[in-house]
Amino acid sequence: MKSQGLMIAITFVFALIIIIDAFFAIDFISAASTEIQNWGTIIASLALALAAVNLIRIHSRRIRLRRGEWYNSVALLTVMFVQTAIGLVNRSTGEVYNFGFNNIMTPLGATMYALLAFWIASAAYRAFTARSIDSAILLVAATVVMLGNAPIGESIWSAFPSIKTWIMDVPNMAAQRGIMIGGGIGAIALGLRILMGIERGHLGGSDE
Amino acid sequence: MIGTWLAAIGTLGLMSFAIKENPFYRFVEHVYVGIGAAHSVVMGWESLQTKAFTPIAESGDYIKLIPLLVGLLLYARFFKGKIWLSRYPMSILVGIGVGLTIKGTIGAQIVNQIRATLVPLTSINNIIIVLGVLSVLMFFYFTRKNTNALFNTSSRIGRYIMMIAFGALFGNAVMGRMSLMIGRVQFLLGEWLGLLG
Amino acid sequence: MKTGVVFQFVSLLIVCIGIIYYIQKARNGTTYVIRKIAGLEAIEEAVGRATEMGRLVHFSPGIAGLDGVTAAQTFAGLETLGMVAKLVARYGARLFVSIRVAIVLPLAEEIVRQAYMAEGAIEAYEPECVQYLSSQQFAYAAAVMGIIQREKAAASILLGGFWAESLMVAEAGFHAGAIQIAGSANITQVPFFVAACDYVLIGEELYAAGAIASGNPIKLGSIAGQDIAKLYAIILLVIGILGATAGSNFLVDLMGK
Amino acid sequence: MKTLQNIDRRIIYLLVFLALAVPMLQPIGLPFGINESSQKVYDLVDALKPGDVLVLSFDYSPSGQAQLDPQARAVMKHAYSKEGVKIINVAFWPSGPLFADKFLGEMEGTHDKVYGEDYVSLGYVAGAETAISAFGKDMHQAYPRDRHGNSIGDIPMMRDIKSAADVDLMISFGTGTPGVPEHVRQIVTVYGTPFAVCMNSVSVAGNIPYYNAGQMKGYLNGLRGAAEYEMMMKEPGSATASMDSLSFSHLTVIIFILLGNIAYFADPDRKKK
Repeated sequence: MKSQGLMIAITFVFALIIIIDAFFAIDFISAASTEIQNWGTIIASLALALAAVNLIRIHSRRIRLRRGEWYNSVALLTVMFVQTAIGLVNRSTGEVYNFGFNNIMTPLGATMYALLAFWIASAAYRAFTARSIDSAILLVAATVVMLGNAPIGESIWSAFPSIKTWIMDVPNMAAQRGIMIGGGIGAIALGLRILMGIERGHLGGSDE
Repeated sequence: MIGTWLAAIGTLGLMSFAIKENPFYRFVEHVYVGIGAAHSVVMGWESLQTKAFTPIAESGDYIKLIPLLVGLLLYARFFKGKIWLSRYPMSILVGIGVGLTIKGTIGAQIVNQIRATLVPLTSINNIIIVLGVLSVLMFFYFTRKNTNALFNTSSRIGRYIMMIAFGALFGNAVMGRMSLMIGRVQFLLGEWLGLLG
Repeated sequence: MKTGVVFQFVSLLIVCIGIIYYIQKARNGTTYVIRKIAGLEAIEEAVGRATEMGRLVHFSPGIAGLDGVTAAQTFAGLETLGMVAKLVARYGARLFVSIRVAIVLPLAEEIVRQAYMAEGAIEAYEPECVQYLSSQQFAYAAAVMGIIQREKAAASILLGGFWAESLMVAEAGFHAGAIQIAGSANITQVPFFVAACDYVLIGEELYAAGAIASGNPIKLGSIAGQDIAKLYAIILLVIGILGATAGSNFLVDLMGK
Repeated sequence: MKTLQNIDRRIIYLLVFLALAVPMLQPIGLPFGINESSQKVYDLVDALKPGDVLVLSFDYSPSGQAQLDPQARAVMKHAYSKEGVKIINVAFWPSGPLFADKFLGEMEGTHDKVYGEDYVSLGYVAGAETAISAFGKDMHQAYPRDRHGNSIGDIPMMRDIKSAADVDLMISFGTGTPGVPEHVRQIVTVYGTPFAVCMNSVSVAGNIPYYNAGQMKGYLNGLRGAAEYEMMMKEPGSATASMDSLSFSHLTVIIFILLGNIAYFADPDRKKK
């Protein structure tokens, strides 16, 4: 049963049911489409714990061998087990679980990407230069949009917000739509290559 | 109170990365990865209760046992020599994903976008929009000779229009990223130190 | 047939048949010419300059893995890595490939080794030139920045799936005075590349570059097929816009069917 | 000029921090207008009539919280003040339900909606685009239970709400994938459900074609959008309070770009291309 042909056939049938259901009103196909989409959500639910299992493998090995900063691995696994246990007993609606979510997960997640504010400023200063027509156009448009976004722009010149809106709704819209159509065609082509069994990254599979 | 302090220590721990990568940063980062993984497990479990256990136990919807069992095969990848088993649930997920992408994309991202571009060339804005969409499409037209003047000119225009779009993206990205830091500074100064009115 | 989706269905058929037809033709040996991609052509210049200066060529295939929708970007990056490594081997320059996803490491090593072998320079191949730095996004970025700065890299080639770390890595390369060639299908990161790099591959140009570098006929066939689908879109646009300008909305109505 | 380009990164970081923190401590209150796209979101919510069904989809994680929380807070407050409007809270991101719970907790006692009669929290279902599609097609099969374990068949308000075709307005609070494109592909295109988005700033430019084509009827742009919504509600909150910080941080970045370019073009050694 290792046959890749069978796997491609499964992929093909599931995709076909959904595509047919989109265009034709056939009762049993519609029912099948609803059913398999719900199957998909069940399999996806199970997949949510894959990362945790992976982390257990990597970090328990690191702790066993006392490799690198193994004490951080202890912290990682402890937090993971404790919060998971709380969640399974207390459910995600519980007060204890929400304490961890609101005071650890949320602030850390928020701070992780907040650092980008620093990095974008530093890159703006040290690297973003108008040394070609491309980058010159980009930086001018970016500056106008920034002045249209920040309230101080309106105080400097009341026209900045409307110029910003024009940039967003006319040239930006046109370019993004071109990219979107091209990207959409690319996505369909990728789907077809998968259905034809040419692209089999998901079947190639590898450890971890 | 304890919660705010925990959050503040964690926030400062991650922010210390800006000064220098350091052991405290790495510790906090590990804690974050741990709690994030726990959240996925808990929400996955609850999603499973809603979607599989309840229908099976309460409504006798035994057909849901199929995805449940096939889905468990995802974990075969952790057993040497059994990795191939985990490709069955993947084929199902990919099949559904491809089906949804293909049928959704053609309407939402292709036909409806083209349809919305069918405007009369009676205003400057319409002309720019039409020119923009066409020239960007031609920029991404790859199988052609380098000497094709129509394509070369139009793809240069396409490139410039894209640069304006990237400028817009850039400007909004600055706002987004500053907002993220504003959130943290508001927390530190307000909730933690109580300096904001 | 459901109402309101007839035109979508017909369009889907046209697009699919076009793509499948060209892939099959390519499989049977037809080759396609692809337009020049400036960033790809600049790689040779960049490697040459690095050789002259005796400094490092840095390459990153992005931070995406090998599964999911972003895998295609990693593969395109790795395909260009093959070309970069051959040039490096030919000129005798120094290469450093930084990796963020562990399973990409053996693939990248193999690609570089093969490239040295193909150029008959296997004795110059150093296994340490491909390194896994960290699985954490920002730790990876910090490590890459460190290497680019310490080694004063003369070229930095970033082709693959990049996210928020893009501007950190690009800033480091700019500051080291490197020629930078970057590309990603993640459109949100392209602006930062344009602002800080010398050559940028925009969106799908990355896939085209991968197809050119690898010469994979199926990839080239798929690109040719996608072009036909784009041509279909262009034709619809031209007809519909001319119609609308002349006061007729027949195509708008037809497309809603 | 060389020294200008070689200035230590940490000094730049410090300047950004000050540009954000000082205006918080010493607010000026620079005025700002309302973008048309934000006004449209407000008008859509405001136009909801008794009996109309509103779906609020929480599709973000902690990293997007700084922009999305104030938006969600303002929009929810507005929606829950609309008499007779039935509200369904769902989530396609695992953190979504916890954010929705938080706001519902904050609003307790400020509205007269009754759980099960006027609003319901369906919680999270995994599967991203698949889950969105399943929800649109048949809510009762996609969510056999609500977030509190009640069978969906026992919830009075859900009796007549089966699919996305029964929804009068859908609003997604979103920062990424799944997000706008997935909702447009699986809900808007299929059922024609009116759809508006509250999103993070980075996503705005790429999603504008959906707005132009009418697939997305209005949108809020990040923290600025949240501040505008607060102003339209005439209840300035944390987003409005942060607008000065937004102004000065933008000014800092613009000045940096200018200085950086001056240094670059004044540098005689810069590499020739």
